[in-house]
Amino acid sequence: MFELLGIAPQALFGQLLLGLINGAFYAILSLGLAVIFGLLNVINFTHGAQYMMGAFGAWMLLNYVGIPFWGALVLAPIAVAAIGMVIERTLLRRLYHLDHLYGLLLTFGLALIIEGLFRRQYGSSGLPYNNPLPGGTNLGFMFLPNYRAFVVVFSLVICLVTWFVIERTKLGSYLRAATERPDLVQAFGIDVPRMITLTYGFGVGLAALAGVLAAPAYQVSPTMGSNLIIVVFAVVVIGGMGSIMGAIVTGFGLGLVEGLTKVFYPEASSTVIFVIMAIVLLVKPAGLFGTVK
Amino acid sequence: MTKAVLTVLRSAPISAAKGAPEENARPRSRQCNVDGWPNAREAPVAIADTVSDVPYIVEASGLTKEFKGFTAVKNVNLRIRRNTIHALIGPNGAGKTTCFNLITKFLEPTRGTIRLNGRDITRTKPADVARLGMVRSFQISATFGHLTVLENVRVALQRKLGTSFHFWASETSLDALNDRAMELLEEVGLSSYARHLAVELPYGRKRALEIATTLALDPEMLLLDEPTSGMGREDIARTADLIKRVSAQRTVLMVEHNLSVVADLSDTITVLARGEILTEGPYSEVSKNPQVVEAYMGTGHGHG
Amino acid sequence: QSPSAPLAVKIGVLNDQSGLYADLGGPGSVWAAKKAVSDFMATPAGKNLKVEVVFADHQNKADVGTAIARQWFDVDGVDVILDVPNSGVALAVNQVAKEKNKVFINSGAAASDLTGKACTPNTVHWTYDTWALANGTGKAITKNGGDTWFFITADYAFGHALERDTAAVVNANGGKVLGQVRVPLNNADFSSFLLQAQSSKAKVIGLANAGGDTINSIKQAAEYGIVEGGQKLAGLLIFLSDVNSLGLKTAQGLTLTEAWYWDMNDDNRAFAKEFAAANRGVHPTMVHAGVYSGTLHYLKAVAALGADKDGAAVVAKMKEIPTDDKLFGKGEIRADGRQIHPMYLFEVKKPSESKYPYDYYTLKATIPANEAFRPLSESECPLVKKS
Amino acid sequence: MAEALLKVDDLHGHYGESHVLHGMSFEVHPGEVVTLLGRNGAGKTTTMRAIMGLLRKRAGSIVYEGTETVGLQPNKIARLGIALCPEERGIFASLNVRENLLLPPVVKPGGLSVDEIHELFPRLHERRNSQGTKLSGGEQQMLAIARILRTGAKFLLLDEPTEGLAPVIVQHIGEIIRTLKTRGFTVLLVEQNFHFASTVADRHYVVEHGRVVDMVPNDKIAENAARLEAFLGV
Amino acid sequence: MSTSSAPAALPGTAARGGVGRVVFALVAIAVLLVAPLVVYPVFLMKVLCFALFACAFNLLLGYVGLLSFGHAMFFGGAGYICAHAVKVWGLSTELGILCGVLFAALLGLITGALAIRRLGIYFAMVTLALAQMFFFFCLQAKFTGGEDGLQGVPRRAVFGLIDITKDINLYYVVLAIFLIGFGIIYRTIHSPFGQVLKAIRENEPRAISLGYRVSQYKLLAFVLSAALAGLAGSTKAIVFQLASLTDVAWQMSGEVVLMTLVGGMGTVLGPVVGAGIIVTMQNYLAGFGEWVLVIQGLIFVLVVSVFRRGLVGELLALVNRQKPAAGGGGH
Ligand SMILES: Nc1ncnc2c1ncn2[C@@H]1O[C@H](COP(=O)(O)OP(=O)(O)OP(=O)(O)O)[C@@H](O)[C@H]1O
Ligand SMILES: Nc1ncnc2c1ncn2[C@@H]1O[C@H](COP(=O)(O)OP(=O)(O)OP(=O)(O)O)[C@@H](O)[C@H]1O
Ligand SMILES: [Mg+2]
Ligand SMILES: [Mg+2]
Repeated sequence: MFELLGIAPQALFGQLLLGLINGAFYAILSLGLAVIFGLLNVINFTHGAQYMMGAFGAWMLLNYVGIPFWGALVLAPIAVAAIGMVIERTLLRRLYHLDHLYGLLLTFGLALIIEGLFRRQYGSSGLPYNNPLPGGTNLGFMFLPNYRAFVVVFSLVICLVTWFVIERTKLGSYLRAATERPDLVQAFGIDVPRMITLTYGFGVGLAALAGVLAAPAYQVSPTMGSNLIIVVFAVVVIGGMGSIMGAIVTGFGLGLVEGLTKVFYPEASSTVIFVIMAIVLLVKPAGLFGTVK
Repeated sequence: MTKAVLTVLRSAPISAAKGAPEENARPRSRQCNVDGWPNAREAPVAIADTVSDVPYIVEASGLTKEFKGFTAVKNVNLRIRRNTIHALIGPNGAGKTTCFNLITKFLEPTRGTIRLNGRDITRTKPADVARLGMVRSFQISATFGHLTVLENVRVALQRKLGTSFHFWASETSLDALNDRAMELLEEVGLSSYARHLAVELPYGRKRALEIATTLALDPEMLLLDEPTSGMGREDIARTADLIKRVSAQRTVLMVEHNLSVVADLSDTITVLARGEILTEGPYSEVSKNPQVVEAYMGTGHGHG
Repeated sequence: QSPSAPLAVKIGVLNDQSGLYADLGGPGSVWAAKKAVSDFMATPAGKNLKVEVVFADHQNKADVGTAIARQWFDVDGVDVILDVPNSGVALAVNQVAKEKNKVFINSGAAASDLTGKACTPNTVHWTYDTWALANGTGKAITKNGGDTWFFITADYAFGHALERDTAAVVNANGGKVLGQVRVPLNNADFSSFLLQAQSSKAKVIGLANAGGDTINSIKQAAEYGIVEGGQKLAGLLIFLSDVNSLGLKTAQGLTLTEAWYWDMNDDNRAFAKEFAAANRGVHPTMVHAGVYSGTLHYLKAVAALGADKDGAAVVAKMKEIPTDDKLFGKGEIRADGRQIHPMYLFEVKKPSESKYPYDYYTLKATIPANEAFRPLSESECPLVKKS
Repeated sequence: MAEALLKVDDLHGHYGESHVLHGMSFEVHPGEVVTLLGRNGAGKTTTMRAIMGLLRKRAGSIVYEGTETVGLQPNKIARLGIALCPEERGIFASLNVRENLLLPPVVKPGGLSVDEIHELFPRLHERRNSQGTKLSGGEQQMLAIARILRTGAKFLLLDEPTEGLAPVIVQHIGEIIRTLKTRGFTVLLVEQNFHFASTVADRHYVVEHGRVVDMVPNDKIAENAARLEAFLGV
Repeated sequence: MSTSSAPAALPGTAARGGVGRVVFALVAIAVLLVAPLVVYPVFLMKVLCFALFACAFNLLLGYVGLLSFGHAMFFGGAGYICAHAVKVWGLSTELGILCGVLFAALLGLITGALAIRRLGIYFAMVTLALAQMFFFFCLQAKFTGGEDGLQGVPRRAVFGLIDITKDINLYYVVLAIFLIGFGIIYRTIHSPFGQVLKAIRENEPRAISLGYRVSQYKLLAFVLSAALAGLAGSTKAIVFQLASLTDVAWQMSGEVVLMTLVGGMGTVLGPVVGAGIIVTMQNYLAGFGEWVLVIQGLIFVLVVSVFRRGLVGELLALVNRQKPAAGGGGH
């Protein structure tokens, strides 16, 4: 068998598949962030905390109510989205007319509060959550855990549905227009405030969904979100801010690139995203799928 | 009236302070103009010595601009005679603003060359074009919103002081420009607004401010994109008057939909339609051209 | 000493109160210090002292840590600083303590440099260090047939140190290191690295990382069936709190080294019971126990000396009297500041074997005190060379 | 006289601290074309924004078809059948021309169809796939007018609709307004171009310093020329 | 000390406000001079370092409208260089600081040249990306000591004269550095250059059409800001005798954004106040243990919800409302 850079092609397949799986998390997280940023112009720093809340939601549902993973997959995002909508109504709403820096500061503050409360209650080293789909398939070149296979398929479906709703329906143009001139869109007879609340809720729900998906695979801990947020943010920027397709494709794509880096230069695997971001922005100012305004 | 004109034209605050107004019109060449500035350290970008030998200040030939499969400007040859007012008219979307953007280098032409004073500026940067003495205004009003009206004008005056990179110098050094700035504001009827922030001005006044800012550069060539749009009658009259006065020493290229202003002011008119030149000539000729009437003027326009 | 005016002692617990290391130290360490104080006050020697405990959060930032340490020493009259997890902060506080001639008793940090290159006459390192962990886990596993290793290492100094120390032990005991992969800190997904470890066919996968990274790698190893596939996981720096957050289902079978475990004798259990009652049912880690013992021993030394202002003198006294308390038993503090006690090799129980909360470990071996830590002969500590 | 479609009474408006409308009062009857004339900064645009609900700080009374709208959100007001073509056009950069055109939802039956609109403004059809703000200034103006004709709103607020348009298009818009009128639309128009206004309007209100100072029916312009001259500098 | 620089930096236009400002500046400096007698000097020095850092950052955000999300690279990078120069090369304190500043300026020139052509959030992201790469470099490079950092930087006498091993002496040195840095920033803001920067922030195409080569102005501002951030970082390395990864991590870039916003961006004193608040919070909330995060978060939420313009910004707005629009066109 020939070898590529010292790695057997079989192993390389395995690594690529892993990258794709990892990309699934990025995609779904960055999708939520892109929906919120692209459409509401809010840099949602709470996104990481909401992702964490999703994971904890699953844990709580299991441990306090006895609802298993599959139920949590529906209930936890709805609950977190509801909290998100309350936040939007009471706090974020008052900042739309300001520079998006203020939204950033507010959501950052909220993230600290949420994270702090969870740490206070559950400690910082995390909680166990069992794998709902144990076992796996041996693909020959690697062992593919069932749960990971589920994650990839499930997130692809979610991403495509979201993309369709936003890009291929009227809702998408309302949202994009409302980003630019909410007052004017409202003057056309659209209930912009409600639309924005629901959109924020939706974006937050996606974050929580990613959180639930993460619970069986990663550590369920209060810090799980804050470590990820900046990377996810980079994904959104590389994809082109506000571009739904961009977020999805870049999410999966960067998962792949990161996966390869983990093989060839593992030390740089968390930096590679930023290298790509710098290059992309210098060459294509509005990101891969973005349009310059 | 003439007195006022001269105040506008005199660019040296120092002579104003001395109270010794020069009674004759300011010499035309830019070199002399710069001399009027005691602090003029910023070297003007070199201009060919043959400046005034060229009858045309701007010569654009074969100008073409394509946007993703759409040609906004097609093979336009535009020559603008020195010290005239040249109007560019045409239906909406004809490519007038695009021509402006090309000439001032805010857009890169797909094909064609542009010469300013005989000098090829096809590859020059927009800021440098402005330094060569060709300054534009924008169609959608462009002011510095959170600067005061006075500061707006001063920013334009300031460049010639040559201290714009001096981060160690005091702002008060700019106060020397206040008198000159006030004169300019006076001219466009904005002196009572001097201390207001530009955002607070009503639309029409913003346009006036923009003209004052443009004039502050004392440009050799002025490009005005719809200078009177959004203005009330008095303002239109005042602005038209102003343009006429300043044009005595300068070349003006303007886009304007207000035909009475065009008729009143322009020496030459170029009519663009669908990116191409339809015809060119004085108002009397152009306005009789049936193609122009059909594509642009419409029947029986009153002069607004 | 005049019995009429008790000597005022101020103890400062400086650690991570809200971050990554809050569970293994954090508020629990403060409780442990206070407990040691009240236990000491109950003894006759306690009558001569008036002890106060303060605490602060260094947020895992060296500058915040040193700022607090300086202010405590300069302004607030703190005499001794305890705990300080996070090697970076610990090394910085180590310097300040020396500069101000106060006492620093570390329980939470892993850096063996504290008693090596960076040792000072003012510092005591109590509970564990990278050398001890590497030695405990590395030796036991290699001797039991786990003779080929692959490391998943956190790409940070402590990870490198753990890997280096363990590899040395493995090689010394006839084992072989087949490879390693350096992973950036706070990486959530280890599947790629686990796959590399898997394909290396090493018998043992050494996890030279900590906290969330360790938890994630173990969790995902279970997902990918690594242990079922016949490879063994060795956690080189794992605390009871980590095992708790992993859950036994995932953590079972893991081999690890600790300096102290709550369920080993009645004294420990009594301590744990009280600790749990005060800390939402959480059980103490070895770091908590180390803070308790360190505080107690410090107070003994101060009481014996009758003074607490000269830190070096107090530490000299601490080294002079043998350590003895109900949690760590009898021991000593070496010239380099290393507190010496046995280390223990544990295996994590299966869920079915666990009978009550925090019933997590089975004792596999005890490493006697004289073998548990880096021998003085190998020490780079200048204090040792002089003596 | 018929019941007023829109009745504005003692309307006050503020931008932050500054008081801009000082008791505007006027009315518009069904099927009328009424203009607001006045100098720059008189408060014409502000009045339009107040009617549409875009000016938050407003007090007084604006009654449309018997409904008091002060206190209603803009979307509710729009649903009553009022539509605004704003002064700065408000074309959306993130939408292409077609999307811009189709953006406002239909609020009432009886609006123009897309085909009719393309007939009125062929240019918009040609440029339908380009980004909204890449249109020329005049094209944007057309788009801004066109998109509210689709919605079926019966009461149109046009803020300087002829600004920046070629004379031939201005004429065209005049025709459109007259057509709309015959179709039963009512128009409140803000214009600087007095000549144009006089070709379409039934009545003119003169606005000065945030209040109505005069009203001139279109057929009485000649008699009132001197007064208008004083107010507007015509 | 350098009290003389403050009055000179005041603009002559607003004569009445000018007197107020001189008085204010004098009072402020007097307070700073006696402060270490009341407050712990190391704490004060930390505040001053971060205040200078925030001011440098605000020069870019508040006056050019560029949000850099990578300023930690200048702050922390200069800290490393300064620490290394003093500890390993054995340079004197002032030369070490100079090395740090020069390095930051150079790094600013390189990264600035790359980033400056991007606007808004894209600019922020390019700077973030470059800073992350720099972080990676610091993590991998041998001389930085990994997460243990460069420890034990000696405090050598400044100019061979001032013994800075005593905190109180060092405090006055740091105060002088801060005042110089602050003076440079204040002067820059109120200079002809600053005026152009404001114009660019307001309307870039218009500034270009007036003949300003915009990128050059932005780049100079960027380099100035980077150099001053480097000054702050180098000074901090001397004060704490260490340089560590925390100072180059993205969280540090985030922290300086917070300081600026809490204090009030685009105000001269805002960043100083913001830095004071946040550093105080870090130091004094340290005793609140687990509640630190929650309290910090609440403060940010409160600032955004109630003091939108930042504390100083709100204060100024309040004062302005008290005496509306003083003085018309007279000059
Ligand atoms: N950046 C661009 N991308 C795509 N198309 C463009 C761009 N800029 C202009 N156009 C198109 O080019 C054509 C000419 O536009 P331009 O702005 O030059 O017209 P104009 O003559 O100034 O019209 P108006 O009188 O309405 O201002 C228009 O159809 C416009 O849609
Ligand atoms: N956003 C704003 N903030 C503060 N003041 C404003 C604002 N917009 C308008 N104004 C002020 O309100 C007054 C009325 O403005 P408005 O735009 O209604 O005038 P207008 O009659 O439409 O003028 P124009 O003919 O120039 O469009 C003006 O004095 C203006 O300065
Ligand atoms: Mg145009
Ligand atoms: Mg208006």
